Amino acid sequence: MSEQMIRPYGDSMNDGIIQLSFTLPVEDGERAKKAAELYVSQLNCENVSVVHARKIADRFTYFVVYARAKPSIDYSKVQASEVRTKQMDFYEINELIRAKLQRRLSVVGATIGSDAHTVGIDAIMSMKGYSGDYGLERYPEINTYNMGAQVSCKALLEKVLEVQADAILVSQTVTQKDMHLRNFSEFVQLLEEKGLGSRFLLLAGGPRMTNDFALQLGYDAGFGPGTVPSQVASFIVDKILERRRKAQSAERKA
Amino acid sequence: MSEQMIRPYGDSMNDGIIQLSFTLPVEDGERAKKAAELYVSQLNCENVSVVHARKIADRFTYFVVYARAKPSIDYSKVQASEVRTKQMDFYEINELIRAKLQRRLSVVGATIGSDAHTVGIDAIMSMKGYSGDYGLERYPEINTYNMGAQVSCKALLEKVLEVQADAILVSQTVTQKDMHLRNFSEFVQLLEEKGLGSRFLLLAGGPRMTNDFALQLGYDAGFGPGTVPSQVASFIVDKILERRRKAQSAERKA
Amino acid sequence: MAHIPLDSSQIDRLKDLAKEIADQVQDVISRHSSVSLERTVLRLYGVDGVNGEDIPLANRLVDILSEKGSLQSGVSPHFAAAMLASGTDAQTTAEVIEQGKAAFGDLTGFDLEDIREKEKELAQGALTSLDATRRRKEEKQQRWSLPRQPWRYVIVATGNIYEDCIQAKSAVLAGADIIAVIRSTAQSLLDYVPYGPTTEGFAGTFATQANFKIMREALDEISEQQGRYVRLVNYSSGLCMAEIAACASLEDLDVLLNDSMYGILFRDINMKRTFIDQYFSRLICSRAGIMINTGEDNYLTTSDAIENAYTVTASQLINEATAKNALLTEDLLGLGHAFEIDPEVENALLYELSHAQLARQLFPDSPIKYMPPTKYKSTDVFYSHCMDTMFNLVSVTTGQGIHLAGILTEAIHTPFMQDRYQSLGSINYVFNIARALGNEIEFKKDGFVAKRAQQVLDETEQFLKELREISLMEAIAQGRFANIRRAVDGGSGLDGVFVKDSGYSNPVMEQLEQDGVIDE
Amino acid sequence: MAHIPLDSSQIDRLKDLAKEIADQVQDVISRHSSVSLERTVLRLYGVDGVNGEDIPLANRLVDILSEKGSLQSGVSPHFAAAMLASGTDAQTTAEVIEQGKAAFGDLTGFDLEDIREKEKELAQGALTSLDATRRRKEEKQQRWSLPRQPWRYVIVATGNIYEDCIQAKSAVLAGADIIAVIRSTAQSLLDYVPYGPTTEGFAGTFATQANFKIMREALDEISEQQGRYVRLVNYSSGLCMAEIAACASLEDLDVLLNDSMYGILFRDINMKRTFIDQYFSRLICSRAGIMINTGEDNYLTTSDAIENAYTVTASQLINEATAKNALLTEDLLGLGHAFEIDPEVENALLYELSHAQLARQLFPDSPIKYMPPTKYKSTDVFYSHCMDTMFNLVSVTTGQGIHLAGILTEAIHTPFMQDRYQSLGSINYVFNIARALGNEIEFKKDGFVAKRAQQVLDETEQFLKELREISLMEAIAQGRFANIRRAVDGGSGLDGVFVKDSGYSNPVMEQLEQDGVIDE
Ligand code: B12
Ligand code: B12
Ligand SMILES: Cc1ncc(COP(=O)(O)O)c(C=O)c1O
Ligand SMILES: Cc1ncc(COP(=O)(O)O)c(C=O)c1O
Repeated sequence: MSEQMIRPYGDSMNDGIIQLSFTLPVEDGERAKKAAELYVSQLNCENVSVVHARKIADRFTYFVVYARAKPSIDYSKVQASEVRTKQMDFYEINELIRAKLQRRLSVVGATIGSDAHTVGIDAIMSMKGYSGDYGLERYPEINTYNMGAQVSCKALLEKVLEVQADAILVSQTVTQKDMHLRNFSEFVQLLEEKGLGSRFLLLAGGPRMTNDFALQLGYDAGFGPGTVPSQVASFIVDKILERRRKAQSAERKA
Repeated sequence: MSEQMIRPYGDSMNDGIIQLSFTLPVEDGERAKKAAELYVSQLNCENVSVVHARKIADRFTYFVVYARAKPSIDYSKVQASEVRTKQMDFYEINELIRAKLQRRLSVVGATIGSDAHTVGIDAIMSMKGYSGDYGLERYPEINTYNMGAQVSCKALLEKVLEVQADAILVSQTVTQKDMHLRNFSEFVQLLEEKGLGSRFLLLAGGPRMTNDFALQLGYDAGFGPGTVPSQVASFIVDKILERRRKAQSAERKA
Repeated sequence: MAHIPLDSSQIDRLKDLAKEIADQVQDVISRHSSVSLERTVLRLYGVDGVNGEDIPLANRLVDILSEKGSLQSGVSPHFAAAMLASGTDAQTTAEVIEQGKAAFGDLTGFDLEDIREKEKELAQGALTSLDATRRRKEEKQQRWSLPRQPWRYVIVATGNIYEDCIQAKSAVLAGADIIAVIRSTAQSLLDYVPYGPTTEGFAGTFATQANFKIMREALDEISEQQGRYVRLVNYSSGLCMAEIAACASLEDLDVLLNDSMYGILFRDINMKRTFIDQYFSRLICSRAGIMINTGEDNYLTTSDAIENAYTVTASQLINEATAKNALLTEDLLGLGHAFEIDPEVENALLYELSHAQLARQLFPDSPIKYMPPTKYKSTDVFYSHCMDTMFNLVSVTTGQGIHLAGILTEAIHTPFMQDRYQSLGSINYVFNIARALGNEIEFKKDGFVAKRAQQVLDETEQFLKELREISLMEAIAQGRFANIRRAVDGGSGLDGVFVKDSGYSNPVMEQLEQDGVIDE
Repeated sequence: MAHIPLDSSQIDRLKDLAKEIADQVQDVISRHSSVSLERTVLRLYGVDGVNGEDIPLANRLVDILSEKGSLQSGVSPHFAAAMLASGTDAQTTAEVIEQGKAAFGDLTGFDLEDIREKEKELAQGALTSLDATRRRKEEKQQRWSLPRQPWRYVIVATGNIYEDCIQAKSAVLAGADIIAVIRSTAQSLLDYVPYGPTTEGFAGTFATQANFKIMREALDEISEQQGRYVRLVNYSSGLCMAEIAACASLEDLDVLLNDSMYGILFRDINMKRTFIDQYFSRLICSRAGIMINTGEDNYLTTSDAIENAYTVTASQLINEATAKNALLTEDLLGLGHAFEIDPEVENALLYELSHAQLARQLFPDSPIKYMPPTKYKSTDVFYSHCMDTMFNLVSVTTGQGIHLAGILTEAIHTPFMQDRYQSLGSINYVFNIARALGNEIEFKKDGFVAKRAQQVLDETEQFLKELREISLMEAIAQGRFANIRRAVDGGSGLDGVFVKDSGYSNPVMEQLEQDGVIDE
């Protein structure tokens, strides 16, 4: 792919225009404005224009700034993994399970840690589903167990083993102080400890989730805002079948 | 002054939090988000979180981003010039002119070039003034000539010479494509050419003006948003008297 | 004020239904107590502090008692006995008990008269302190005067109480009238109240008595500086409703989030535990002059704001009825509702106006609490800022009591200092330019707004009738609120609930009930 | 729609007064012509292009004529004569004249009959092309249908017409219904129309016929794609009002900014010149089906929006009256007003509602143009965004015709692509959630809104009476509009005005006047 250098666009190509707002721990005044200008120039920007400055607390000033960002990056070199799987609908998915897998899939989901947000996981699992797309509970070929929120990693794993789950859905909404990272990783570690590292299909999701990020965390896929249940179901079926194929061909070799 | 390192403040000291919004010339999608993330990391930022991405034109995506800016700057080293003069009110100023100068001051003002904005210069010169502060026209001890907008540098200079002005007020509101720079400088050059470089007190003003910036342009002072007429009058009287003192002491020496 | 014609006899019917439903729950309440309720008694008797393992003494004492199987009669007589024995003050007595240096849990050998005497004395002390905080607040409100409604309410949530103070002062500078310190995510599930000042928390700051004190002092300072009384809010929902109410009262807090169902639905706390604790916590609030805020707004985050509008109204009525059973007066009822309709719905604003106006007219003497859009907030902060701006308009137009600041970064992170500043900028702008809009306009009779309000009222009446039949607890079990099902014996905290035995004694509660509503 | 009770007989009085004032001006107009008016005739006859020094041929020919002292009789007969002589088409004839290869300016030796014949023929051609553009537009509006009001109007102003196209398409994607290409700062003072596509401009893009074509093609493309007809706006104010109207008509533009006083007040263009050019430009607009937008909103940028509200109403009435004299029908009158009240004023929104509602009711059949807040916009883009959001609400509630998008960066720079996107985000949001609000509410009779509207009407009547006495021109000289004084013989462009002599001929104008209002 040929080089494709890009910069931000305000009203003409490569003008590099960006808008910023931030707060500095200084009293408002000409010096404060100057500090804001110098600071933004340290962010690889030029033509820094501090258009607004206002005291918002003793010794704190709030700024609105427009500037021209200097760097260019080569878009042709930018890579991002996306969940790769052919998107199927409710009927195709159930049909595929019946035809190829010849048994019902088992899926367990939960929001772990002290996170009490269930709307996200419910959107994927509950009957109702999300934005017109049925939730997993409605799939005749899938047994779903939605444990809700505030579920400990231990409790989740017990359930997983109890129902012999194929896939585990972990949701995290609270990201403050990187709480979600710690919780996501804690569950992966628990699986490792129990030597169950790769036994289950492991899916992560939440408002700040990307597939790249999930892979880093040791999950098989990550789903962010706007995900609909059929995308998740498609991925699960696809991967489960793929794994089976691999397993079988491995057997044959042996 | 002892070192004082500062970074932006979100909700705890030195967390470096800033908000950005900008547009990149790429189609929306995971790769676009990634590009935005990489781009902002090129702006000396970390923990870059691309919270919003949306197509706003074919091949253009708009982003909202929060990130932690890495640099710290030493506030104790930040300098900004402010117009230095003791602020006097309407009465003090007129009194001072009567007492010390013993003649009326003459001031000419205009918005030069194709810029048609007069509200700024009028705020300083017209009777009415600005935010409760009388305009220069109301000062009994000041003869004011407000030429309005769209005035050529040539026309302005002619007026200045005709009325033997002490001070010249130049206003510029349109800053697009740095139009104001060119206009401000053009007038300074015209004065140089005519060998009138330092004869008049030269004041610049406008929404993007700062004193630092005016000095760079070769003006004696710069006034930005919120300026009131009495600040301008104080500065003029102050400087005129100062110059006269200098001139006199010079004479004495000679 | 703009106005919708409502049938007052229907309103009376609704309030009567709610009262019946509340009274059904009251039976359960009166037969039971809980570990946290008992710990509350100890705190009001003057027991504070933690042991070597950071376990609050109140918890240790109650645990000792239940291990001994003596909790059914209540902690009060046992503690009174211990004090008679030790002959020292409450705190010292608690410490020696905790260290195992004093007997606890066995009344044999004590003269019941003496015990009752001592209990009375301790209870008196408790009530005196509750009266004292109420008076201190009244006095402050005199000195600094209260701002006009809608009161601008913002949250701080850094996790660090000292950072919170900076943020709170900044918000007040920008116009905030009420500061709420949001709690760390896990706290409501803790069966104890953490101790001391804290600087670490997740998406919130721990509610501790020390933190209450630190923030209240910061707000007194800024109230003085700004010349208006800034109220302090915290959250009592969870496993320690009454205990937190006690701590709050001791530190002059002004408002507590305190809902009859929130803990059940959104924290999966057992319903009996919740109802029991909630009752005592509200008795304390009423005596301490603490306003309660209820959490109806939360329903709309898990169920649709149009379809389920009637559940909000029903819940407000139930919260009002249960609160009145706990002696709270209307001026202390910050009943909740919210601006949560999908912005894609055409004329969503007309629904919002209708719902907000209805709430206003149903509870004319209560400072009803209006929550901003959250669920449909976008991560595009500019778009979200517009939603808040329209919310601000509806609030001032319908004359809401407490106005929660909508935050443009709602869909992203807990508010930064500048987010709050921007939010208050919009509020101040809208409140000023539209101050009298409510007085200027009429809603067309038989117009959409009026018809919609009537529809919600009718659905509410229908719903309350069902509740009366199946009981509130059963309705919750069936998932009739917020589309969330909670079993009667499910959730956390049930193990801390016990049936009072005949000898049970809790003179604080008795005294509060006996004195009834205080009006000076 | 919400409604304020107004006295229809007072409205009739106001319209009659405005008509009288307009007719006074009409006398001046009919006795004079101007260089740019004559150049317009040449353009409509088919003269285009520039010479070696980039001077438009139209300018060269008129200059030659005035040097010869023959302009008083109008360019038409002379050019007709030249064509008879050259025997070629208009363009070629103009070229040879410009190159000095053909006589021009002397009618001796020509048969006046033949000349009149030729003029008639040329005029016919001109009118045919005006009728053609009107029909092409009607046809497009059939094919793609017009969106419902308020029409979302945004400006593009990069200085580069190709960049403008990108921005325009982006805006349409976000919901824009009307695209205006703002002109470079200096253009309105140029006494000629620049030629060809341009990529350099200051705070705007030059208005050239080529640029018109390029943008109109871009918009046709996107109209097709979006299935709604997107209108194109440019500006005819300045020294070339009629010429730009001619160019615009040739390229199927939909709207022109065209005000009877803007050029005088805000560009210091001579008033006679302005009135004369404006009349012919409007005759062309009416025939070409070009809507005009007037500039009352500008007054409020230099004078106070409450104190001087009546000047806006008066100016709207005068613009309407002068436009009707130029055969424009009400559906083509985008009369201007604005949301420019200081946000610090308590209940500013009630004033805005009152003013907007008044304008709506005074011109029920005109697509009145509502301008956003500009003067009090803050450089805090978040705050400014709130102001626009409230503006959007007033607009949809009072049912405005053309809605100028307020931009959050108004106080900073001409809009970037994302600024426009954010602006339209707010507009789409508010228009959707408040679509029917106007139908839902009544303004209390004798309420503030109603009283305020009446006050503005009364002040307007008083003012119009004075104008009738002292004449419009004198009033402008006295600074009665926008607090700006302009002398009758001051400003630029007066030298281009001349008195028509007895033999003056301008068959295009005659024909347009003769045909009167076209209704199909
Ligand atoms: C609803 C809500 C609540 C409700 C939750 C009700 C419930 N039962 O879920 C209530 C009111 C109870 C609540 C409480 C709190 N909340 Co809350 N809440 C929200 C809110 C408004 C909406 C979240 C939501 O429902 N989104 C809709 C769903 C559908 O989107 P989603 O979660 O992204 O899910 C989609 C995808 O991510 C994906 N997905 C999600 N999970 C998974 C999992 C898998 C496996 C897959 C495949 C896909 C997937 O699919 C879904 C559909 O597309 C947000 C603000 C906002 N607008 O985002 C704040 C927010 C999330 N809450 C927040 C906070 C801090 C809290 C509290 C902790 C505050 C406090 N201290 O009291 C409390 C306590 C909760 C706790 N202990 O954790 C913060 C989090 C800040 C942060 N970044 O960490 C937010 C962002 C608000 C804010 N700005 O402060 N909250
Ligand atoms: C009012 C206004 C107009 C009016 C002007 C009326 C008039 N007679 O002045 C009208 C409607 C005519 C107008 C037209 C245009 N405008 Co204009 N206008 C504005 C507006 C809304 C307000 C400016 C204003 O009056 N500010 C109030 C005054 C008091 O503030 P101030 O100028 O900063 O002055 C203060 C200080 O700076 C200082 N000061 C100023 N000058 C001086 C001089 C001296 C010597 C001193 C000591 C102090 C001093 O004292 C003053 C009081 O404190 C701004 C947007 C905004 N809100 O800022 C756009 C704005 C300035 N306009 C703009 C543009 C582009 C135009 C046009 C060119 C658009 C077009 N292409 O048609 C036209 C044409 C004008 C031209 N040829 O130059 C842009 C400029 C963009 C840029 N950064 O370059 C702005 C920012 C709007 C926008 N976002 O697009 N405009
Ligand atoms: C009534 C009520 N209690 C408590 C909370 C806070 O949640 P937590 O109990 O987790 O602190 C809320 C949240 O909005 C609430 O509405
Ligand atoms: C009627 C009218 N004409 C023209 C313009 C644009 O100014 P210029 O003539 O400098 O292009 C405006 C600006 O808003 C206007 O209102």
